[in-house]
Amino acid sequence: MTEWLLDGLSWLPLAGGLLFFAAGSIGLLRFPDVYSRLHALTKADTLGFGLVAAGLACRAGSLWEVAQLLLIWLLVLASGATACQLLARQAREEEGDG
Amino acid sequence: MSTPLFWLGVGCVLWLLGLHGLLTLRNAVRRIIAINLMGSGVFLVMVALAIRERPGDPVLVALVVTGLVVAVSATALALRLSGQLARARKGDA
Amino acid sequence: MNAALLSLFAPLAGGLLLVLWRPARAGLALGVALVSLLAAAAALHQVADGTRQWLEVGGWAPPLAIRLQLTPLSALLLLFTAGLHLLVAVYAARRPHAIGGADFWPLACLLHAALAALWLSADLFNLYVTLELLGLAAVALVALAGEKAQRPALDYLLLSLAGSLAYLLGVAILYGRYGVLDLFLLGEQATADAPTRLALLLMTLGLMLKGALWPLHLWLPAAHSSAPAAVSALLSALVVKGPLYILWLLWTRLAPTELAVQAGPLLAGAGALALLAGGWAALRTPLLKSLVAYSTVAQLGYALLALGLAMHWQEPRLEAALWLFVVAHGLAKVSMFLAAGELQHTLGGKRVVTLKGASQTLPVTMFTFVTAGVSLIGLPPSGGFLAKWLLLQPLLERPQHWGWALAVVLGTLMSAAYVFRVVAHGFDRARPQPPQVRPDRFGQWLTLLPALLVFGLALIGERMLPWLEGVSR
Amino acid sequence: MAEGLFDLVLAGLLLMLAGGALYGRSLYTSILLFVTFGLVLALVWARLGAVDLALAEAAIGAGLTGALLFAALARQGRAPEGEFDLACRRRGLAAAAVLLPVLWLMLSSLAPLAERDSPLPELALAALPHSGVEHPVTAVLLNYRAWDTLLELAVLLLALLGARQLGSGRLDTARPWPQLRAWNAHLAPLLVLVGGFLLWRGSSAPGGAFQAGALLAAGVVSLRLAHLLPPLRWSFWPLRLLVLLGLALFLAVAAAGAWLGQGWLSYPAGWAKPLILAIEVAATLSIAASLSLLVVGERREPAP
Repeated sequence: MTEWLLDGLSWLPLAGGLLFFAAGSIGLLRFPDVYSRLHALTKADTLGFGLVAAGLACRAGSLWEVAQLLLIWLLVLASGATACQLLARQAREEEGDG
Repeated sequence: MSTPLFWLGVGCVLWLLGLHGLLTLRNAVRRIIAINLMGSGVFLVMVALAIRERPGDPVLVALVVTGLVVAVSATALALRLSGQLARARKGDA
Repeated sequence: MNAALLSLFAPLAGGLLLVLWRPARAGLALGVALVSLLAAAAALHQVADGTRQWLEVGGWAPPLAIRLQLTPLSALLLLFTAGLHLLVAVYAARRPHAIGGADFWPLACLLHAALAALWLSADLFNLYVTLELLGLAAVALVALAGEKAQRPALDYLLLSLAGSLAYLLGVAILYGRYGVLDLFLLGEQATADAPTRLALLLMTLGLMLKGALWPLHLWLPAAHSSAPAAVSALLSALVVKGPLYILWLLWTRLAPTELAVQAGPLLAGAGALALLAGGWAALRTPLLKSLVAYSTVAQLGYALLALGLAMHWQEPRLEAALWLFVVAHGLAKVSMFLAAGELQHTLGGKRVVTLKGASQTLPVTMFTFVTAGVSLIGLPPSGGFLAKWLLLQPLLERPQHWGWALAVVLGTLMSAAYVFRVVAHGFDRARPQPPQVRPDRFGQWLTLLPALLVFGLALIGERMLPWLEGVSR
Repeated sequence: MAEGLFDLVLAGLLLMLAGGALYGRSLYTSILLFVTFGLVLALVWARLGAVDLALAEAAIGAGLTGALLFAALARQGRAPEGEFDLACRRRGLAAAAVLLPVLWLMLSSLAPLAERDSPLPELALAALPHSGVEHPVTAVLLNYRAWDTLLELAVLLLALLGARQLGSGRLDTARPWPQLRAWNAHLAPLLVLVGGFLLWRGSSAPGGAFQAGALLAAGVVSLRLAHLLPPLRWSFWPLRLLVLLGLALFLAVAAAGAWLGQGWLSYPAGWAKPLILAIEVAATLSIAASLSLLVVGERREPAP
């Protein structure tokens, strides 16, 4: 019963995550400049990936797997933030040049 | 179409794509990328041959690991060479 | 077999030691080459009666693991490699201008080790790794020459990698078809079907690219002529012979006979064209070292011609001619490149015309150039003559083969022409080029040493033939 | 069905990225696409069950090669390339016209290979109990075909020696900002931990010296880029020793075997496991040192 419930529940965050990914991708393609694109992209990364991870955690077989998913999410979060800063800084530098 | 055959084909396409790039491109960094694509194509062919049986063929996987290290060594040397060349050219200009 | 292993171990371990330990590098490198030479001689003594020794690496039976083989030919090639390394090292120790940088010593040792591993290997993938080792060592050595050599070094590296990858794809296909990597086990099973044909085609093209065999030789002149003199000598005399050896193994040990018979004329034709194209380019180039480099392209043509015809007619005498060519060309080319480097350094010009009056200012070096040239042309009593005689004998036996003989004769005429082109400038004493630095007498004599050995080769050539032929199947 | 669809998407993505990496508009785009290509290729290896390769590709192919490519781009600057004019396009079409029949030829002669199999995997599995390790790929790498692995370490050394001839490899990196420093300082110990884990696991499961060495090198590179490490210099002899360690130990084991009568690269009975482990540890350190020197190694510049 709980399994069935968890399975059903997991669809909610999974769908939400995919939605964020889709929105992020559209933003990446359609937004005019680097900063707004980064804005769209990081939303997809953090929220979208976080929701997907949460959805998968509902379906995980053991607590160990949940912990792994959490660790992955944290790593992606930190590296995503750093990479976003890197890109934004580079964009600013180039603007400064031009 | 079986899975090994499919990836065998993809490997061949990748190898030829790399060769095409090597034949037509002039920029050193792009040619290095082309060589790497050729390498990946060969490795893909080897792994496709490795999964013909269950469990996969460990010999081929080990050969690919060896090949990968050889490829990255050569790529590193080539990139240093190309960087040095570009710097020399910039110095001239 | 242990002697052969020592001949391989000495340069490898020596190379590592030379990287770590900076002082007295030349002495250590000379010691390493000498030990390797003596060990190779002992190995040759062990198999001199034409036996073949196997070593199963790690003690595992063949299809699973790598086998090393020691035949009279591989022992002879070990000896040849160690000997040439020693000769070049002796010269380089005396003339530091010829090496480009202190890293020459470890790199030359590692190059020697790579070749030794190549001569001994009997496993297709292991041969790939040794080929890469050889290629990277060669590129690193070319890069020693500094900024002007970087473009040729990069081109050389990229083409060499492309060649290796074509070879590796061939290896993968052969493994996919037969399930083993050991060359001799493959030779027992090989049949002339589509995958085997494709694999052999890819491997041959890759090796021809790496071995600078016509028409895939375009990278060679730039790379060989821009390197420091001692490096050019090693590259021309040794490095291009590695892929040639693998090509020979492939077509005479692995390929099914009917395929070898079909492919023979193609390779022989490429060889004949290499003779003419290389000779023509050597006649035209204004630069001295590039002339010597093009002569390598031409001389490799003889080897390819011999290989192709040996495959086509299944004629072991031609295989002996092939290896005699390799040895004679190696010795002569070392002398020639060292002499060219010496001339270039002392007279301070890269062009052939700057040699005016060199017979006066640098008599010994000019004599070296002529002596080495005589062997390249193939005049008696040099080793080159012996090789050419072996090649011509089967060609002259039947009138329908005279076409090939004509190509050989034309090639000979061309090599005579480009050697005399240099000599003519050397003896033009009207307005001699003044030397930029004081000529070094002892260094000049050192360049002569390998050329004299080519003539020694003619004396012992008779005894060497059974070793070269004895390896056939 | 789902599997086939997944394969199709993966292969399509792979080939598209490969094409983009070759013919991208600017070199910067090309390099980005190539790094992405490496990541997708790692996914492909994982899909095909070659986890060893997936690990190696993710660390080496995508990580270090990416760093090398961007370093080369930084040296080269973003000069206009003059690539892809009409002549180039014509040349590309001509080459494609030649290569397409070759593709057909290759595919038609390779198709029968997909059905054959090889005697080697069975032999490798049968010999596994005597090899000293439990993971077949590691057994092949460090026991059955250890000679290849030894020579391959020499290849890595030669690449390093070659790169040393090219003058200064100094990169003018920007001053790292606080977050980069903080993140790299946390990431590096994690990478060391994961590297050590991969090395230890390598004897029984996917992982091993190369994957661990590449991860360690990635850690060193990121620390160096965040200016948390002093410059790595070749003239510092302990570093040279570290680079040579793996090869030297391997060679010593091989020679000792030949000397004591076991045979070249044969491990004495019962000693296989400790010897392999020792070689792997030394090789990991050497690979890490060599790769980091290749990416961020510097030569002492003559004082201006």
